[in-house]
Amino acid sequence: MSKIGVFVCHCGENISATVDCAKVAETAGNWDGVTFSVDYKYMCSDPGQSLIKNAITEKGLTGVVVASCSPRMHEPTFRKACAEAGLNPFMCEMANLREHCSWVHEKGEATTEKAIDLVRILVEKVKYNHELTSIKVPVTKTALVIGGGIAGIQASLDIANTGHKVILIEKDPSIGGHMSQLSETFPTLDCSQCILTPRMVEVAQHPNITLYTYAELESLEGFIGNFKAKIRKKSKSIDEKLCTGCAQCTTKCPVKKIPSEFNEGLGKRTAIYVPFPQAVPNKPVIDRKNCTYYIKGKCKVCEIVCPTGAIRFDQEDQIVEVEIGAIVIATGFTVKQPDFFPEYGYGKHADVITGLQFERLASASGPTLGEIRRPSDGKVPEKIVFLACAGSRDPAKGIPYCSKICCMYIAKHAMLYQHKVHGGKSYVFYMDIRAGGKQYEEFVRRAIEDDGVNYIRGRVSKIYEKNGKLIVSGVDTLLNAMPVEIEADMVVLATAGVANEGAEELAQKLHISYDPYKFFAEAHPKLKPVETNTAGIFLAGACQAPRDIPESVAMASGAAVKVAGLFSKDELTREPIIAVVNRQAPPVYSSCVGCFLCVSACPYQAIEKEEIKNRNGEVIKSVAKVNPGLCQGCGTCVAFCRTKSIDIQGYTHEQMYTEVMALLNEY
Amino acid sequence: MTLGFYPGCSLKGSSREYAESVLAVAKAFDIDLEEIHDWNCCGATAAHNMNKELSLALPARILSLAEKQGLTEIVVPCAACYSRLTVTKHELAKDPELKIAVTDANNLPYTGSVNVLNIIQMLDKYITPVLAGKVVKPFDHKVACYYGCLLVRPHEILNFDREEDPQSLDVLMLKAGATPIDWAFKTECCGAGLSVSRTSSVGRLSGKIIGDAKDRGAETIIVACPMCHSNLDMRRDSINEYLGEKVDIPVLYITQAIGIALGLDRKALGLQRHFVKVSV
Amino acid sequence: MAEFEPKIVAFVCNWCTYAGADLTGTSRIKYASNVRIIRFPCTGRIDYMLLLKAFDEGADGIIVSGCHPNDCHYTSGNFHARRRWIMFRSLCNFTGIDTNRIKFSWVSAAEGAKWADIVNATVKSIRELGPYTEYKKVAKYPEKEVNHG
Amino acid sequence: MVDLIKRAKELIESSSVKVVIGYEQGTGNKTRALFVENSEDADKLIFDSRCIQNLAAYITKKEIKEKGKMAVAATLPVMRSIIQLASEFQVTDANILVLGITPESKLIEFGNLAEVEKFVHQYEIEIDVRNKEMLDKLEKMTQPERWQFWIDELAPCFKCYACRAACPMCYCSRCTVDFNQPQWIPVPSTELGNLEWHIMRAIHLTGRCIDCDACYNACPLSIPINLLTKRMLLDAKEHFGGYQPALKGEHLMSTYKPDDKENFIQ
Repeated sequence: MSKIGVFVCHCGENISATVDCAKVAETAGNWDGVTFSVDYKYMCSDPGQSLIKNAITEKGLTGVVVASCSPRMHEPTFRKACAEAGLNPFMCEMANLREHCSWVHEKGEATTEKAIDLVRILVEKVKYNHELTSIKVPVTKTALVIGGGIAGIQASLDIANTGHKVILIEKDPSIGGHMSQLSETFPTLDCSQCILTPRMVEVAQHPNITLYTYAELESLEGFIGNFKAKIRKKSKSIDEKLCTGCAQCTTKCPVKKIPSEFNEGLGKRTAIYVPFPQAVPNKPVIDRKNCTYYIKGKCKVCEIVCPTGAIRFDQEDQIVEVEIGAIVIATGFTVKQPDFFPEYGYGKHADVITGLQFERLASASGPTLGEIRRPSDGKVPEKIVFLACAGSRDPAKGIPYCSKICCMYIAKHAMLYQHKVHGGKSYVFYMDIRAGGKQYEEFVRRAIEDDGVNYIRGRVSKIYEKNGKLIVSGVDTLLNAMPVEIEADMVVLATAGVANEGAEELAQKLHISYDPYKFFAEAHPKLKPVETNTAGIFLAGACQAPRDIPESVAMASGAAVKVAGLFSKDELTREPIIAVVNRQAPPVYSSCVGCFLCVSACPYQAIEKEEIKNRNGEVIKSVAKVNPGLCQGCGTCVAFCRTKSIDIQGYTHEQMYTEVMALLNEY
Repeated sequence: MTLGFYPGCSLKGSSREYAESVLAVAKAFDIDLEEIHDWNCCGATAAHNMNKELSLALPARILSLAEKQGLTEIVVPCAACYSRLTVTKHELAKDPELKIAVTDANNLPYTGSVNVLNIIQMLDKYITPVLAGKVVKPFDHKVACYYGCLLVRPHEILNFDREEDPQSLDVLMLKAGATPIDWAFKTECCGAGLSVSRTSSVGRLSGKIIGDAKDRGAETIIVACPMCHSNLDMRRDSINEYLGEKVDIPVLYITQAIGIALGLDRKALGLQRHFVKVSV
Repeated sequence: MAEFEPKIVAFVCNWCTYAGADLTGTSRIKYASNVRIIRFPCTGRIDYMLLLKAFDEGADGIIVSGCHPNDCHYTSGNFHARRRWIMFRSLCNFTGIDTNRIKFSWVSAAEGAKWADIVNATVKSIRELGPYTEYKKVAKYPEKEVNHG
Repeated sequence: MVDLIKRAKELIESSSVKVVIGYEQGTGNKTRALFVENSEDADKLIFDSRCIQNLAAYITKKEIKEKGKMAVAATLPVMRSIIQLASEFQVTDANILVLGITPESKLIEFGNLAEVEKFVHQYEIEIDVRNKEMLDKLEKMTQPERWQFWIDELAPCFKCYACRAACPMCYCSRCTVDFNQPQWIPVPSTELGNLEWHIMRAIHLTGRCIDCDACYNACPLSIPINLLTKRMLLDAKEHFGGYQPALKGEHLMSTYKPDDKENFIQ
């Protein structure tokens, strides 16, 4: 026989203003199985909790129902109180009288009636509660960081410096990401590579960091503290141990005209290549799609010239399996290319370039060695136009959001242009100037006031070529919407920052959610900006939304702290809300018939096959088994099982059935 | 074979030569164009600014009549008519209530089964495949294909060609032996809405179009819209005034250009009706 | 005669709709008091048999609500639930169960106002439909008379 | 079916299988299942248009499975059932040999289940005209009319569970109706209990039923309960593009597509 205590909270007047709390307590006191009921002003206060604890010890309660606020608010509080008084914490349930009743209904009998109903549901449920024990799981104190841009680099270093192991994987041959492509950085105009490359070297040399470049995540299974990842190390076609990075091969490779990814297509590279001189690791890879040997079966010049014999044409992709406890995703973003814009010529004008391409032109390590020369004929543009919001904030293009970084980098570009091309004229077409950030607005004003960049508020409808000039035809909305035409030598589009290709696929591998634009979703937009909805997986940088460098770094450090916090414990406790397949005495063993349809219904691959064997080791029966480590407790399998062989702790068949019955039947 | 034919007002008036050339080219390929009986105004320019239901009821009536006449596919050479008819089909397909209202207003059943072709689609579908064998006099000129605003927009409804830098006319003219030029004003506004009220604006807007075509060496401008044609041809004086020079590049309907390539009688194509003399 | 007060049971998931209803509370948005919420971990856990049981025991209307597609706390519980709802609802319809009495919705943790709207709209429509006497008639064993009132 | 008898004898005599499941003449004009365990019994095997019982219902039975490898004289619906059962891990190549009987009454022996699957996939599951008309008729009724139709139709059901016994997909060792903690479905055959039992059965068969009509044929009162599964079959087609039993298929109801379409969730 149950001995249940009902504790009705007034919550000051939050509940008692519309619900007759005394009546609720009195009514509950008359129900079967309720041995104690009381109402009190603040149940969550110390005296309130003592009231519960005393009742548990004095009345020998077997179950507790606290009728107060939302369990999402105080369930841990009251469960803890019960545990302190020696009652299994999972024998405590909460009826939500505040958020679901007193705050949303007027004072009156109906409201009190509802409160009574809500309490009764839980009183009946708690009769079927079982004592449960929290699940303890060990933590593997190694982190996986996906993406070696500035966010991934920062996160890796921060985690590694707390003394934990980090595995950093990067899909390209070198770490560095977009930041390594940038010329100078706003708002200080310090050289991007000068501040980044020391960090890259630090990553490579850090004893706690294992770096896999040219590598991608193949698959992930497991859960917080206990993930298993498969990493595909794409074949570099060289033996990294033998390669000294002498660059004989990259100098001699006869295939020299491949558009360089690092230079955004403005420069060329060879088939065996190091993406840029400061690359980490500074060892080449063979691009098999463009290598003559892989296409035609002969060449092997690199093999001939290599002094250490490091070339491995038959090297295969390697799958590395690692065990990790937490993941930081820092896969970054990409930008739309000019061919996305019909109004700007579908990419057919060579001198209409993206902001990222301009970075390469302005960079001292770029294809023009930092001189601003236009791609078509190498001339220094005398007139240059920058278009902000190319695609961004344009619902018709499917990109209604602001790409955030463009206002600032356009100001920087225009400034760099003015510094490098004396007497040159620069124009910026913009919708708004969004320069919220430390020293940002001042930076934009400097571009306008000191460097004489012409800012035109309006959009550009069309760019076309005429007599060797690019005619930029737009409107000036501050001049009464007058049409403006500028004959430019070069146009730079601040094309929208968008999610990487394959972001969706990666999200599915990781079981994390993403927004409609395929940026990864944070767990809470304000309070959990670096967490995902999957415990143990964190976000850093522009994979979550367009981010500038300071923000990416801040996020990365935030994610690193979350990882370090997780690694500070030797084991994690989880609520035992998990599914269980029943086991019975022989000869039945389990009512499960082993159809295993639940396996595909489970979002976590938590259901396995278990073979029940007799003494001779012969399989008598194959039944489903839930891996408690993987199960997250959604209960999808429970509702699906035809034989009702799976049940979920905390929300069992009996509990849920009883709740429905209790609610509707008259007592 | 027989196709339905909706000429609309322009083809009966200011652009009779368009109608003549469409019929002449169709005839050359044994296509019978059957005019929709008792057709009415498509409501272009005015109706959709005044009353949405009316602006849809007018084209819906035309489509209902075509259905009644047993036509499954109709050719609509005028770009404005084409736009109105297609938009109507789209609007009525997505809004069943509106469809009922419009059907009631017209007191004619409407199912939306009639396929509406603009002139380029019609040529593409029925003539391009057999064109090469019939060209007797390749249209060996540099041509600027001008699409105007209505033929390819709004893209999400018409789903025809690309809305910026369209290609379909260029491809057709290439097959007729011409050399289409790459130019910048293919879809620029000719000022059609101001054709009567503000001719000076037309001079400026159409002037830019003619100017660019001339600068890039076009010998002929090819159009597929009566409004475009009348602005670029009839308003040439205002255009020349804007340009400050006398430009005498003729403006031909696509069907006239193809007719010439086929060696059809110039008079049957209505070439004599233009303001700017057709010297090609 | 007093207005008919329908009994409505809401089957909601813990992470979105339950939290959304909490938000309705913290925002102090008022709604009809006819609804009683039963909390499930996920819409994927909601057994269709429980919906039938609710009608058996005298519910006049049912609300089933969870996270919007792609927002499931468990990634895909709501997708599974949606597929089941599609088939279950169709079967109910085929067997003559009044599907106007089962309201399915997505209410996120941020949609406090939507929750109030859903409840109010459901109460209103069930009030118009009246008590579910058809079901009640067969639900109770013959000796028990259904009393409504 | 001389071929069948001959082959059954060979299989039994060579001990390739322990039992051959087929049909024999029953009482009256009916046929019944025959379990051939010695070659003399094989002479009783018959096959004609009256042989409509779904023999796949036997292959999951403990008593049959214990005998060892079995061969089944399988018509198209039986073959479909076998494939579905195989996809649910209830039967494997190791314990079954399929002696297929084509819709043209030709005997084909299949080497393995993959071949059976290939054969089965040549034919789509189609609902016959008479039942389709019935479904249409029900569709046109109002909701209260449909309710009354089913209450009336199901009223005489006395829960003999012949439908369950005849159904190859109802192989669960514990059916939901036998579950009593809680008692999901009332035991007495009341209107409510009957309705719930048949709704539950239809849901459990959704995405699995191959439309063999065994349940209807087995019903002593000829209650058209097969209409429920037929409706589910059509709905599965309408909403999710339908299904075919497949050895490595995605099960209709334990999978989903993120873009599954509905029009009722607000």
